[in-house]
Amino acid sequence: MARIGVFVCHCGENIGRTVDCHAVAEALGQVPGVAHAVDYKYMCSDPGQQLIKAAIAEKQLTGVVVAACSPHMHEKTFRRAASSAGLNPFTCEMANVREHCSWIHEDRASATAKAIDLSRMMVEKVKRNVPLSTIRIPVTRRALVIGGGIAGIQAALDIADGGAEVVLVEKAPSIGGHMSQLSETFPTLDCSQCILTPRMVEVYQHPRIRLMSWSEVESVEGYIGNFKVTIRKKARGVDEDKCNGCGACTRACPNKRIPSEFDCGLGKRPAIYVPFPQAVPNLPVVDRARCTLLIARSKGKKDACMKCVEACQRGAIDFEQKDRFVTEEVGAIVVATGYQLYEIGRDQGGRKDLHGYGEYGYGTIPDVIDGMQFERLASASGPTAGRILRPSDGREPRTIVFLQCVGSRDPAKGIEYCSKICCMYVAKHAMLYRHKENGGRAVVFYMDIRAAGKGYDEFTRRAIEEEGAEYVRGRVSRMYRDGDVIKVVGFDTLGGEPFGVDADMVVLATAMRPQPGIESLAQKLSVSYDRHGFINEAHPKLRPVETNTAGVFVAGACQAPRDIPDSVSMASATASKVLGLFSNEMLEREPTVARVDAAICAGCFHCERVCPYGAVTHMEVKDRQGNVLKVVADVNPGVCQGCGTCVATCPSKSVELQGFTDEQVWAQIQAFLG
Amino acid sequence: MEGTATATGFEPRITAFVCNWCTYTGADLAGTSRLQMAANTRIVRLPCTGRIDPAFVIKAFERGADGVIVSGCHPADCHYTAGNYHARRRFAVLRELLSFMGVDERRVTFSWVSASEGAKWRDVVNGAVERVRECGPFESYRALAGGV
Amino acid sequence: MKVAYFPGCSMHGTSREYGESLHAVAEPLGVELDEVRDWNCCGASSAHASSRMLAVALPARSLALAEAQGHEQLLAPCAACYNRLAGARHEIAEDAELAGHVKRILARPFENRVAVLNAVEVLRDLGETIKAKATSPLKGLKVACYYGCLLVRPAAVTRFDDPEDPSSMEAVVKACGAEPVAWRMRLECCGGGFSLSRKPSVVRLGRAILEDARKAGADAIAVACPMCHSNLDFRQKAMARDGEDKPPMPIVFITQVVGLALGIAPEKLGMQRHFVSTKRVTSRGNGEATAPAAEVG
Amino acid sequence: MTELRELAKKLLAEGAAKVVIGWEEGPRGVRPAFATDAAAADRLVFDARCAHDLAPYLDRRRVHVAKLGRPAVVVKPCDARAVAGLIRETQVKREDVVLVGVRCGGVLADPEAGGTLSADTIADRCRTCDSRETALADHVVGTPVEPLAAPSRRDARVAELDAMTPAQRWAFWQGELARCTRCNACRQVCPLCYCDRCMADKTQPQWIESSPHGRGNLSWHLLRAIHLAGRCVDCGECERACPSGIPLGLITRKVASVVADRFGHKPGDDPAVPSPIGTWRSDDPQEFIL
Amino acid sequence: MSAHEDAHHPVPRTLADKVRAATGLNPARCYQCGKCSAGCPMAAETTLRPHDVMRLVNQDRPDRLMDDESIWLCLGCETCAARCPNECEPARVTDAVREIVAAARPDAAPRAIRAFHAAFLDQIRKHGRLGEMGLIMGYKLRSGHLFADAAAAPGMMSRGKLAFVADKVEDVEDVRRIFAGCAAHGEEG
Repeated sequence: MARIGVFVCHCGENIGRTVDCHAVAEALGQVPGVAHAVDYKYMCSDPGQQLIKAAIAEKQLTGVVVAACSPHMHEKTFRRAASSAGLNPFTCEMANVREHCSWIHEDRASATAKAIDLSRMMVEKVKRNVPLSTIRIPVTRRALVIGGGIAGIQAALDIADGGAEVVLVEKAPSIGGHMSQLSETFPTLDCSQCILTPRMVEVYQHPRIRLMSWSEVESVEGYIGNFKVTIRKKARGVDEDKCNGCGACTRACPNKRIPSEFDCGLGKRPAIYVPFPQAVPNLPVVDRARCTLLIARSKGKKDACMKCVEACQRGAIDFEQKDRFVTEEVGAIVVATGYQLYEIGRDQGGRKDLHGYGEYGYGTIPDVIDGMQFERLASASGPTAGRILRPSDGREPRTIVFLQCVGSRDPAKGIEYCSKICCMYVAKHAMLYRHKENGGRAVVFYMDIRAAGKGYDEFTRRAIEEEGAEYVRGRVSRMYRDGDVIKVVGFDTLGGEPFGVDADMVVLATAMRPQPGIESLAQKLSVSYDRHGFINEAHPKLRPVETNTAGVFVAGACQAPRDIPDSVSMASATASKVLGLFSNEMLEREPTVARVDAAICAGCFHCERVCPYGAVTHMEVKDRQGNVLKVVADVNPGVCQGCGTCVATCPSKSVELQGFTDEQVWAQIQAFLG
Repeated sequence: MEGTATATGFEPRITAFVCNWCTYTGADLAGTSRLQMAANTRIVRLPCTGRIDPAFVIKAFERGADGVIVSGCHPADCHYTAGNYHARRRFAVLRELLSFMGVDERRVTFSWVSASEGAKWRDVVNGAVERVRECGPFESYRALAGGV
Repeated sequence: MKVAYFPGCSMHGTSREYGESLHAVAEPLGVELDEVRDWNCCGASSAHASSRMLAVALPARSLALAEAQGHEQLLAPCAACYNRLAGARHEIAEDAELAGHVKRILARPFENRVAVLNAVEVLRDLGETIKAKATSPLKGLKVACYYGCLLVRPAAVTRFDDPEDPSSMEAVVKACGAEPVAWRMRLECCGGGFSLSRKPSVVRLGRAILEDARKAGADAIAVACPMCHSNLDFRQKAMARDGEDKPPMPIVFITQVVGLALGIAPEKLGMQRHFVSTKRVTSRGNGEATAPAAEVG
Repeated sequence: MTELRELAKKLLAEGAAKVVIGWEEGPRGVRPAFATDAAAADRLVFDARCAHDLAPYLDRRRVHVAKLGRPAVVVKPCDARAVAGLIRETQVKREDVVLVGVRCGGVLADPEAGGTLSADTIADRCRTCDSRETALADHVVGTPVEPLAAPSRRDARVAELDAMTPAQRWAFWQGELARCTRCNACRQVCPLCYCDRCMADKTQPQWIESSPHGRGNLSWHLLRAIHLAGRCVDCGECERACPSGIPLGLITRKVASVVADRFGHKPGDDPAVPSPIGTWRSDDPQEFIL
Repeated sequence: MSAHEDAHHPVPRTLADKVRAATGLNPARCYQCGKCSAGCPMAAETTLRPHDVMRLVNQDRPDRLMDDESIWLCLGCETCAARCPNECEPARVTDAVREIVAAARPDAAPRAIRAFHAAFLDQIRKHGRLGEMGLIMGYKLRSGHLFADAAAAPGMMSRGKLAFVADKVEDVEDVRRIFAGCAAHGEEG
């Protein structure tokens, strides 16, 4: 026979003012199975909790109902109290008579009646609660970091330095990400590669980091502490063990006219190439779509060119190489896949809601470039060795116009958010140009200057006050080519006049978007993403680097537009989360999980189809001889998050959700309605 | 409070099945915002609308409810990513089926109420109470118990 | 294809040649034009400046009539009519409350079912047919395709082409064997709405368009809007700067360009009705301009 | 008929199947037959009286059939949809069964009465059926048939009910369901009711009261319809089996139309197409949700 | 009705409210970037540019909009709408402002433009269609520009471009009913 204790809280006046708490306690005292019912001023206070603990001991209670505030407020508090008095914590429940009753009703009689109902419903539920124990699952102390940009590099190094092994997967031939393409960085104007390259080398040499470049995550199974990740190692065309990175093959390749991805199309590269001189690993990759030999082979023709093979003294070139799959077991995953730029005037990767800017002539006017292209022009290692020259004729531009918010803050073209970094990098570009081209004119069209950050506002002010950048507040309506110049048709909203500039070059500060393919990766990881494709954090303030899937963390610009300091901070935060997770032998989880009754399961697997987490597996039921009698569903408690969709879907009701069983729900319905 | 027509008027009895993350929290917010609403509902908290079985709704009517509310997270907001999408299909069918069998559509209210929509929860509750009031007590369902 | 045909007021007046040339090319291209019976003025440049409801209800009446005639598509060759009809259709579709008011005011059945087409998109989609039937390809003729404002804007309403970098008219010109030139003023407004009431504005705006077309080496400007046409054609002399002696720039309807390519006699296309001589254009086709092109009045 | 028998004999002779499940003449019209040898195969028939859906005999829980060995089953297009459902729901493996499709022009509303198929005698569900043979089968026999054009009385009845007030519909259904004796024949013949233990037999909690009275009867028929939403293949067996003559087809038909209208789904014979309840689209209609 | 509900269903009081009620557009979306004004073909001639109009709508300054002819100089070319990054559609907002302003002060528009619109609408009201000859004559009478372009008329006629007899809708009463219906609606709204 159940012996339930009911504890009605006045919450000072908060409940007591509208609900007759004493009457509630008295009414509940009459409910069969209730062994003890009292009301008290503040149940969550120490004396209040003592009251509960003492009653559990004295009255040998089997369950506790606290009629007080929302369980979101104090369920943990009271369960802990019940637990310390020797009761299973999951036999303690709360009836919400504050938020759901006293605060929203004025009539004392009906509020009291409702409070009695709510408490009775909880009593009936608790009568059917069973002791549950927290779920304990083992942890593999090894982390996967997806993405080898600055965020991924930082996360990998911090985790590895903390003593855990790391697998770092990068889809490009080299790690380094966008940061390796930058010239200088704001607000200090230190050289990007000078601060990044040592970290890249550190990754390469770290004994606990396994670097897999030119690789992508193929599939992810498992759950926190126990992920099994399959990684596709794309065919490089080069044997990693034999190659010593001498570069003979890239020099030998006759097809050197391919637009370089690293130089944003402003420079050229061969068909077998290392993306940039400081690449890590320093291994070339064969561009299979452009290699003369492979094109000939794909058309069934004989081998047309063997120059690289002939040049390689170690026999490392291997055209027969196929994609390989490796499986890694890890306990935590850090997503750090970074960003791409809004493709101004071009197809937006199949996104029909993004339209591009025909009015700016990008793609038709060669001297209209985007911010990353400017970085390459300004970079000492870039195609112009750091000289800012027009792509069209190689001339030094005397006037450069910079447009902020291209793609950003523009719902009409599809992206309404602020990309956060453009104000800063445009100021930097204007400064770099003014440094390099003495007397050149740098005109910046802006809407607002958003320079919140340490030393940021000072930086943009310096661009204006000391470096002579002309800031014009207004957007540009259109641009067109007129002979040698680009006519920029703008408006100075502060001066109240149309403002036109004849520019030699225009740099568009285009928006930041998540990497293409982020949706499919997010689906593999079961993490949610917003409509732009940015990975959703578990809580925007309090859990900024966790995702809604336990054990998967997020760092850098794949979560929202981020600059380098933000990305690095997030990366270190994920490392601390990962190391915190790894500090446990076993993980503990709330036992709100689904359980299948194998005896009645009909094996229709509707549950498997609806489970958002892939927690349902197939289990064979065998007789003593080992013959398979039937195949039934089984829920992996480590993966199950307890939504209960399977339970409602199961036609034969052979799945139950612990803590929210059919019987408990039924009892609550009946307790209210009779 | 009895769900029958009395001299003081008919006070409907309404069972609300709500998800823990959005609507329950939204209802909490209605409380913290002190938004006054009708006292006719009793909430049954479940983790997710995906957990809400059509049988719950039917059982509530069987036991004498005059109306039912089912409420959860807005599309794309589900804490469990897709429970509300599954629920939406399930309840689309249930609603039309109940109506076909003669249950007035006004007795069943479905809503998406997010954790920040305390005022919407108030409106949902008051609206449901009003609609059920128009329908009157669900005597015909209660009468089914007959000789049981 | 058979479509409802909404001529619009100017087809019977200032832009007779647009209507004439449209009819002349429709038949060989296999387009049957079924005039909307008892159509009314779309309200064009004035209704929307006075009353939103009127600006929507006037075109809606004609849409309702086309619907009653059993049509699913309606061709409005005049860019202004097209803009108003398509705009009304869009607003009614997007705003249920407005739709209710409009239906009440119309007091006739109206489901807003008819799609509104402009002449350029219809011709673009007939590009292959034009190419196949072009007996007098306009080889070497350099045409500046002028879209103006009403044809491609606003994007949510028009949708048939990229609003900032359209290519439909160029495609038609290419199909005719002529050569579209690259120029920058093709989307700028000519001020046609103020042709009567504010001449200095019109002169300023039109002049920029003519000058840019000349600079791009165009032999003619092709248009699909009677307002643009009468503005750039009729006001062209006024647009010339004092003492300036530039060759006149023929302003031709896109349907006239197609007609010439199909070998239709220029007078059947109304080429003699222009204020600016069209000789530079007609001399490219097989036919010679028969009517003397009068000087600008 | 000869074609069917010859095929059955061939399947048995070659060992492709150990039993051919089909129909044979019985004392009251045709009945299900389980032919394990040539002689029995020669007794197989197919005509418009063969209304029985034989798919339920593929259920491993029907031990007396299962023990006969690898089955071949004769299926009309509706029966094939049922088999597809069983495959979709992992009750049957496609490779474990030989499917013999018969070209079907519809079956009689009253197969026991016999007679020829006409616009008057055709079963109502066959009036709206648009499949004449199934793509799922290994073998298809019979000659191509033209469908009989006849308006569906059932659809007309659903429309009549839809036009009523809720109170009128309530009264109608209470009148019908009052006759339900909870004999479970509807459940027994349903090819997609195969659970080891039906929800209706669960006691803790008892979602569906088991004795025949209005409240439990309504719950049973509501939940049965919910469980079959998007899965019901419209084989019509529940209504045909009901000894009380309750028009269960109206309920399944209504739910099927809801599923078709809202989710664009019609149960078909392709097991790879998932059933609509258990999948979703982010833009599913939700006009009923506040 | 509580104050809270007031906020959701405001009675249009401010100019921005009225514009919103009439067009469904929310003028507050304008963040004053000036892209509309940069592209506006009439910006060279107006004192108030599209973004100024948006600003004054949001500032609830009908007086300043009324005291200036700028809003009447909008050509309705929609360049502003096409380029507006925040979907404000200044041209449609301007249309709505004209309607509001004209209702409050019928003589607010410059005479020539008023004359043109009046002549235009008058033609439609009379005939259901636009007789261009009638339009020109009506415009000249209303505007006082009696002899402007007079030289063009013979040229127009010789080219068959001016129809003296206006084309007419048969059921012209139906068109007049629409005018009446819209006017009545305007008064209700």
